[in-house]
Amino acid sequence: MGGGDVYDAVIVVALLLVAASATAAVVQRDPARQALVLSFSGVVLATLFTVLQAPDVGLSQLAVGSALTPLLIMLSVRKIRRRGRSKEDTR
Amino acid sequence: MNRLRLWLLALGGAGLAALLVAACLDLPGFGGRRHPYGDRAVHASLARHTANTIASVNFDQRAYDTLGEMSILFAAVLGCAVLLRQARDEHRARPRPAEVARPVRRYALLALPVALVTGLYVIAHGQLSPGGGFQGGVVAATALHLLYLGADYSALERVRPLGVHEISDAVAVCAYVVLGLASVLAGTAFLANTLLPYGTFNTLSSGGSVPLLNAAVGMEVASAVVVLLAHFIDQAVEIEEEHRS
Amino acid sequence: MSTVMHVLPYLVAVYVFLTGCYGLATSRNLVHAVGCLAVCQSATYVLLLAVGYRDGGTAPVFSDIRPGSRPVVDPVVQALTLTDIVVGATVTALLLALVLQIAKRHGTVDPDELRELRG
Amino acid sequence: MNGWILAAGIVLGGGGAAALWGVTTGPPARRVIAQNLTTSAVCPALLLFAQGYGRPAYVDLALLLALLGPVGTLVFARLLSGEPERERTSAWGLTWAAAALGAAVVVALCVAGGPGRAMVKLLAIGVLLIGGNLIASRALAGGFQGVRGG
Repeated sequence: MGGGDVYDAVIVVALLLVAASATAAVVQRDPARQALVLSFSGVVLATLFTVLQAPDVGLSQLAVGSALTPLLIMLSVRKIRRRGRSKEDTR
Repeated sequence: MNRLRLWLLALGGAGLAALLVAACLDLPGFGGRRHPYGDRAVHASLARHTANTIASVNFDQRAYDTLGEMSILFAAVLGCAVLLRQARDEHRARPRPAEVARPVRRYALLALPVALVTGLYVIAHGQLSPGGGFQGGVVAATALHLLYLGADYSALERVRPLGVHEISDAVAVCAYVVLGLASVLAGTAFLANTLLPYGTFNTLSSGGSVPLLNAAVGMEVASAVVVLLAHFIDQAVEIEEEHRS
Repeated sequence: MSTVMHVLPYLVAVYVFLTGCYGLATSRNLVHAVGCLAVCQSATYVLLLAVGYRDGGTAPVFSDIRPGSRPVVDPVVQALTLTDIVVGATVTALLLALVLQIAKRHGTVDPDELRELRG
Repeated sequence: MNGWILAAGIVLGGGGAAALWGVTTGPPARRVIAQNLTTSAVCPALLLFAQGYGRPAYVDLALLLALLGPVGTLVFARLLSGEPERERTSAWGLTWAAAALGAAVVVALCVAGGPGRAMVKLLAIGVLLIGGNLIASRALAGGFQGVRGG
């Protein structure tokens, strides 16, 4: 089990990062900042998938979770914020 | 959040947590040796000369499920297009062109072709190395939006005609179904991978119909994501409401 | 160490799922709720892949290794997770489109205020 | 004891924890910088994993992250540029440290890997990573001054 415990140790590190980023994403109430944390969570999830020997899933999580989903959330936040502010100054 | 709802949430959560933890303790240990389905899937994939077993599972052994997933993607993009269309009481305001720093503009315009080629590479090598239609499609679509970052939205709209992407989205879904029907016409089952020769292992043309289905899914995901982002960016940047007096 | 390791990934998946549900239930902003739903979904990815892992196994992709030379992890689970991620992204997009519609029609994205509007 | 995976674990743990702390606390401008540093911390870790597991195919993950990381940061810089407060905290020291880390890892892997197609791919990833990291930091330090509509 010499080389084995390094594999497990790295899995534990990735799992703890995923749990911490998930907690941070939920605790963060502001959607714009939550999108940032979700982007970080996507990258850490992709690393966990690599450590669990699933590169295809890691690629998909990288492309979808860290680029597409935060972009959609940011665009929605911008639309809702712009709609709220559009009464005073037209942008 | 009144007290009652908080208490209900706490109670329900604790019960669910207890049940889930009890279930986890009964699961077979993490990293166990027994993976009956996995071994059979790898065996079937190697029999069909497909190097990437996940692509073989996705496009050969479970091709019918991938058809279902593609229709979910198509229906969701259709739903977004309907929901985010420009309503009667809205008008399109041309956004002021953005001033972007020179190095950022150069990086975006330089990284655009590289990301596009990477996306196509990930799609093309779907049945060999890690990657596939889904991942490559999303990367190619995201790459196209680098132009929005480098220049501004009007530049992106000129380069990316929305009609073409909607049509290519529909064509790709039909291509997938037609490929399935082709094997029915040839006398075997729908979406069965028995029509084309399997080619030599670990080459671009190996795996029978897997690369074709992979390319169809790649094209569909790329155009679906472009249409999706187009409607979201339109809402966020261009469409504004009339100011009700 | 190894006895904890047997169950840790499943417990992390349960923890992430419960955290996501908590965020979903107590959210005061629908866009934030959609983010919490994405967190819930990522818990299912972790659980699915943890079930398919094999100690010392490698990815069942034979573009750079000879088939059968090394033990491999379960590919079926990875295909399920792949489908899960793509469908999760489209569901998130559709929910965000619905949230934009709610913001346009009701002027608010706070679920509590929405409940009063119905009265 | 596989040294490469140990190094990857340390880079992932250290860089990830620092980036998580940076993303969750502080003013928005600094959070986007932390998100930018996530890319330049995790990409070398992925490269080390590819070497440690003996799977050159895993390098595609690092390639994709080196490409999409800066794009994500530019998107955040662009859409968050409407924030009211204007002070720009540009952490150039941190950016150069991350770029140095990336360069060190790529050089070490090139030496270990030896010449050939794999080394060309590694160098391409290194260029993309460091270039993207610097450009994103440049954008955060004031690349999108007057972005109102766009």
